[in-house]
Amino acid sequence: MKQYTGVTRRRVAQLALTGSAGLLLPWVRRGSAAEPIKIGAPLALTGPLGSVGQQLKRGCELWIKTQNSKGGLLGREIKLLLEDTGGNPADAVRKAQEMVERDGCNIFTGITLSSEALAVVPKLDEWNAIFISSDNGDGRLTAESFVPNFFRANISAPMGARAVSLFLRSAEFKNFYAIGMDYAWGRNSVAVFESEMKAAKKNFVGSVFSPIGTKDFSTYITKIRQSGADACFVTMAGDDYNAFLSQAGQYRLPEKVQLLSEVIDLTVPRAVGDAAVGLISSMRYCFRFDNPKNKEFVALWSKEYGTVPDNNEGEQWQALQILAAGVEKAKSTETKGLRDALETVEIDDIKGHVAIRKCDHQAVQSGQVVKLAKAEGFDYPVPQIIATFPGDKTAPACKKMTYED
Amino acid sequence: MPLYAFLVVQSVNALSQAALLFFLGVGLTLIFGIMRIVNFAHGAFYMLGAFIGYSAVRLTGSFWLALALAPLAVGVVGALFEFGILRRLYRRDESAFLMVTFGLALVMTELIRLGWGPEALQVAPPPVFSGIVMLMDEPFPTYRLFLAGAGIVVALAIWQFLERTRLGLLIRATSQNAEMVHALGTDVNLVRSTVFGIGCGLAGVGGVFAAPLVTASIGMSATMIIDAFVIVIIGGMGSFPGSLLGAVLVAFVQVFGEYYLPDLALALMYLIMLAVLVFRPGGLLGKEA
Amino acid sequence: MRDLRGVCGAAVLLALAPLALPTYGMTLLTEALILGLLAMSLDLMVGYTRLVSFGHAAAYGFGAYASGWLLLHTSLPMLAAIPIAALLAGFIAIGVAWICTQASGVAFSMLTLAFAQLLYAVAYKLTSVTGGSDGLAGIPRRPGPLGLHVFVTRNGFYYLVVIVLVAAFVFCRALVRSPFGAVLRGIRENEAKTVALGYNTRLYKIAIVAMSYGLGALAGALYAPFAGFANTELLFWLLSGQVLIMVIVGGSGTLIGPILGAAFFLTVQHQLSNYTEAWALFFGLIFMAFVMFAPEGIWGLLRARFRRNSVLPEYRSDVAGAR
Amino acid sequence: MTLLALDDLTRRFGGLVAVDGVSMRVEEGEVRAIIGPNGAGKSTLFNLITGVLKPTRGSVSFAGESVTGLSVPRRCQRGMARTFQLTALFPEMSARDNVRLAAQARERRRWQWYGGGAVFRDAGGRADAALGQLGLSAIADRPAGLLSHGDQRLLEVAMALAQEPRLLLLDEPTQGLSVQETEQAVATLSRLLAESRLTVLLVEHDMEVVFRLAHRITVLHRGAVIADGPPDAVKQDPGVQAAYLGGFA
Repeated sequence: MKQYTGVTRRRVAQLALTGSAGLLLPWVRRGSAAEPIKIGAPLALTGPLGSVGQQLKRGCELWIKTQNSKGGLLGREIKLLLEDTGGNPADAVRKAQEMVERDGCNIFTGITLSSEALAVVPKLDEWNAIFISSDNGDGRLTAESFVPNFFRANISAPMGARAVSLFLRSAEFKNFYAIGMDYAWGRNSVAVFESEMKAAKKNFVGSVFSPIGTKDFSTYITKIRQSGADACFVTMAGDDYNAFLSQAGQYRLPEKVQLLSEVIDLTVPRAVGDAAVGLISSMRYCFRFDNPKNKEFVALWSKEYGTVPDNNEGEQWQALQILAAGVEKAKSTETKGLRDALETVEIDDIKGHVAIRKCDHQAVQSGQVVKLAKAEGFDYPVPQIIATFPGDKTAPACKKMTYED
Repeated sequence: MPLYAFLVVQSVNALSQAALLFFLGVGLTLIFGIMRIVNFAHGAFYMLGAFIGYSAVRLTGSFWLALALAPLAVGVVGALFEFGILRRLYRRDESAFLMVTFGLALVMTELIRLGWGPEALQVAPPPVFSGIVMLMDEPFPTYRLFLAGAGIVVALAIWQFLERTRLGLLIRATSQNAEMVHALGTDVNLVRSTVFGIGCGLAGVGGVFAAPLVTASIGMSATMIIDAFVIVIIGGMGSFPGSLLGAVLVAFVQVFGEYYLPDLALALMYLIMLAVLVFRPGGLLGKEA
Repeated sequence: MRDLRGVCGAAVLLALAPLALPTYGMTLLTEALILGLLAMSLDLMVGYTRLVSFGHAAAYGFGAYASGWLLLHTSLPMLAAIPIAALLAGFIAIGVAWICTQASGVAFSMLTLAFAQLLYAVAYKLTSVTGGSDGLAGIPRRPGPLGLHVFVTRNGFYYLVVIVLVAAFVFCRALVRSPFGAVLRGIRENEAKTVALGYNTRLYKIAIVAMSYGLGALAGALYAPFAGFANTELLFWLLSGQVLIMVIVGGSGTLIGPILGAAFFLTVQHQLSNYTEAWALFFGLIFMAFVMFAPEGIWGLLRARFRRNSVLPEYRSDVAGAR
Repeated sequence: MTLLALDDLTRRFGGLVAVDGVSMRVEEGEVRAIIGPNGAGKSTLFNLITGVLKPTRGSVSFAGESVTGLSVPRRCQRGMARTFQLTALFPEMSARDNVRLAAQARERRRWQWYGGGAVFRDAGGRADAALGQLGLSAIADRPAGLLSHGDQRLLEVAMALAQEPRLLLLDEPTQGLSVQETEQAVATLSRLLAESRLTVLLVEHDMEVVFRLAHRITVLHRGAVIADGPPDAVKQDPGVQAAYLGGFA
């Protein structure tokens, strides 16, 4: 029996594996300099909503760079703990927990998907950490899933739908249809919109839900056209939204039915081009806000990234501004003190006057409705603000997701 | 819209959707039929076709050039992968291919994300087919008619290629008995690389055609790979007419299923697949396993 | 007997871990052991019976949802909910296995994939039970019967996972070395011959698939109270692919291999994503390297190093008659 | 006592009639050979007897009971054991483990999913006995995949023996062996058959082997029995010569 000689490919395998094993660095404790303020950002940098995560990342990085150039907060430097969750709730919880336990971080922001937020929020008390949402729209985070350590700086999905419905009260559309992605956010938003239309005595003809990952929307476009509605509320995101809009454009649906949406960001018109022209939507942050703080912010952003700030980028900036106000008010970053301070924070920033509501930690802020149109200087349709509604009209009652009037 | 008009419109829709699914399925079934390889990266080649199509349209300004170049490029990438990696695994059992193509899918998705960025990219349909035509007095995009037509043309082309040409004959022979073909002096490895290249190229064609409908996006490969497997399983692993039948069946069930049974839409495909696998494990037109 | 010493040694090592590792290291280790149990359960099928399942996430997800639902909607303690969820899954898996084993080879894999995708679709639609796309959140670790609190804390739960994993390992080791296991090995190497010897191989396959799904669901049932939630991500086919990676990278057909594979997978994924956003790229490359250059996996490499001088017959498994 | 009885056994594949109304009886303790030119339906008949194929018409009865509808494993449990034309083994298992798994098939507690010490001891004992009978004890520990072609053929016979069959079905045991290996195999087989008084049904091409081993020969031609009787009677039968042997000297 010949002596078994190590096959060369085996040597190669062992080198590759020891190399990769080298990555399994022991859990070295990160050096703690003069106690910087750590802000944890477990973002979905990859996966289906990777583009949203990248936006939130840019928002955090620019804010921290600007803030540190102005001496940080309470004289302490701010440090961003960035991790990629791939949009998976299990990874989000694990990464956040690691930031709490390894880096002693007690402030989170930028968690990208609502499903990730809903998985992290119940853990905040155990971790004794605060989470300021800049992107999660799910109404339940400030309703039945509310926890004291959670704050929402961004406009919620119900508030977005509310702004659109307030706009529609004075608009000339008669019959409304709705289409949403068949999961929690899609269903909740369409429900809010439906109750709003009925409250406004408009004719709501029906709704349909498409499974996630639908590629051919011809059936749904046919249903919308057959419904006889003259306006259709669309609650979609990511690939599905792009596919729906480009196919609706090819069917010339927008010529017959005004498309309405509860939230929009610039990635959509960039992806579908002219098919987005004429779309009316509520927008959480629009670079067209004409107040001095926003103009300064847009200039700073364009210098840094060469484009105008998008919807989520503006929201992330505002969330961190609110955090800064809370920290300065509490004179510390300790959880209890910061929470109490944040509950009464009010700022005048890129979106005008914004105040945190004590009872459910929702940032009450103006709601704006935009319409996408061609504009010189942009090779894709950009939003024009066509209506603004004050915060108290768009915010739902405390810990509620629906509206009475 | 009267019922018969609705049925006609939806049938044409289903045909255009079947064309996309066919491009994906035929490539996969060609690869499995000839080389017994379950190509888990097939969705990634489909996505690569869409992204290369996007870049080609931007560079050359013409959808048609992109339609010619992208599949070629994807086919070359596929052939190189077969030559470099799969060739070493032929003496291993089938799970080795499954694993290595699963790894490739991860690698390709990341490379595309690094190359083209995380955002979805727009690919406009060719000008001549970006209008509408009145079908049953309802506007109907001409691009979908073109897609349905293209599907039929490509199906015929592949059928003729396999039946009439020497390479087609070689491919069919290799699928039946690779050793014998090798014994007859043909370089089977070359045939295998070509087949793998053609299979991936076909997926690339699917990608280029799909981009105007769904935009070129990172999420494409994950969803499409499951559809591809469903089609090939229903039609019969390795059976060319099977992939055609599978594509048409799945498309019609999806289009009409979503309309009449919206709640079941997500599960419909898998119920069919289960039914077929239980009663005819080899697939409707497949060789009995 | 040598193995038994190995098992005890490993158990002691794991028992001491809470003293050595920082808390987030413990969290990662706990999840690694849970995934190890899942990978080991799949190895019963892939490694010992050559039944390549594409749908093992179905077992994991079902177990998580079942135990999560029981903990949320009934007053059952955690120590009751977990075994019930696993047994329920194992029982249902008999039906699934009966259908899947009608086919073999790639068709079998596709059937398991179809079932997993069906369960994924059901989990999405049945919002009243599964909470739809957001799944079940806030799953409590309700203390055990007679006020047994010990397993509720972080380290307590870790010890529960260690106990369950070691018990499952001993069970599986006994199983694969039993007469039943010998028949499985026959099925793996040449099923037609095993039939010709007089074994009704279909019944054996149904039994091993049911046990494998049951143990997989046990891992899922542990995960729900560990993470506090259960959602459709646990049923997605990507997880089935990842578990298959853990088995192959760890070393299939060894029980220990997949456990190491799971730990390796989770740690590399966790660490890599700290350093680069393109962690999936390196991950794919590492995995392809394993498949091509180290088919026997981590455990195979380790064993080869221990027995450096021994004669390892390089037999080719495709010699006459096999397969 | 008749151990195996075939009555009007027929199997059609579409238009082709592979086995055409075969009726034959095999007595206990007899070594019966089935010969015939290529495509005479020998293998199909073999598969009909062992249950791999279901007949289009006719019946198979074993030890007085009809087994026509039974599956392969059930027929094995009743006492049939076979070898394959293309050697079928467990390549990565040792020769002893191969035979032990065959022996285990007869154990009542073959299902046992724990321990199994007793089951393995019994089966192991019978395995070693079978290996000894076939002269394979020396290579008992080597993986079956590494054995010579001749040893592999004999190993398959050992596995069939370990099943303690009432009827041993040998599908061309010397096929693919060199002259020298065939000689060695036939010597072992004839010694074995003489000692064990086993009932054997043998399919074989090689006339030397048939005439040295078989008590009685059935000749198949185009799926039908054209002659049946002791070796020398069959050798003289003009019909057989014309159809197959091309005239024996």
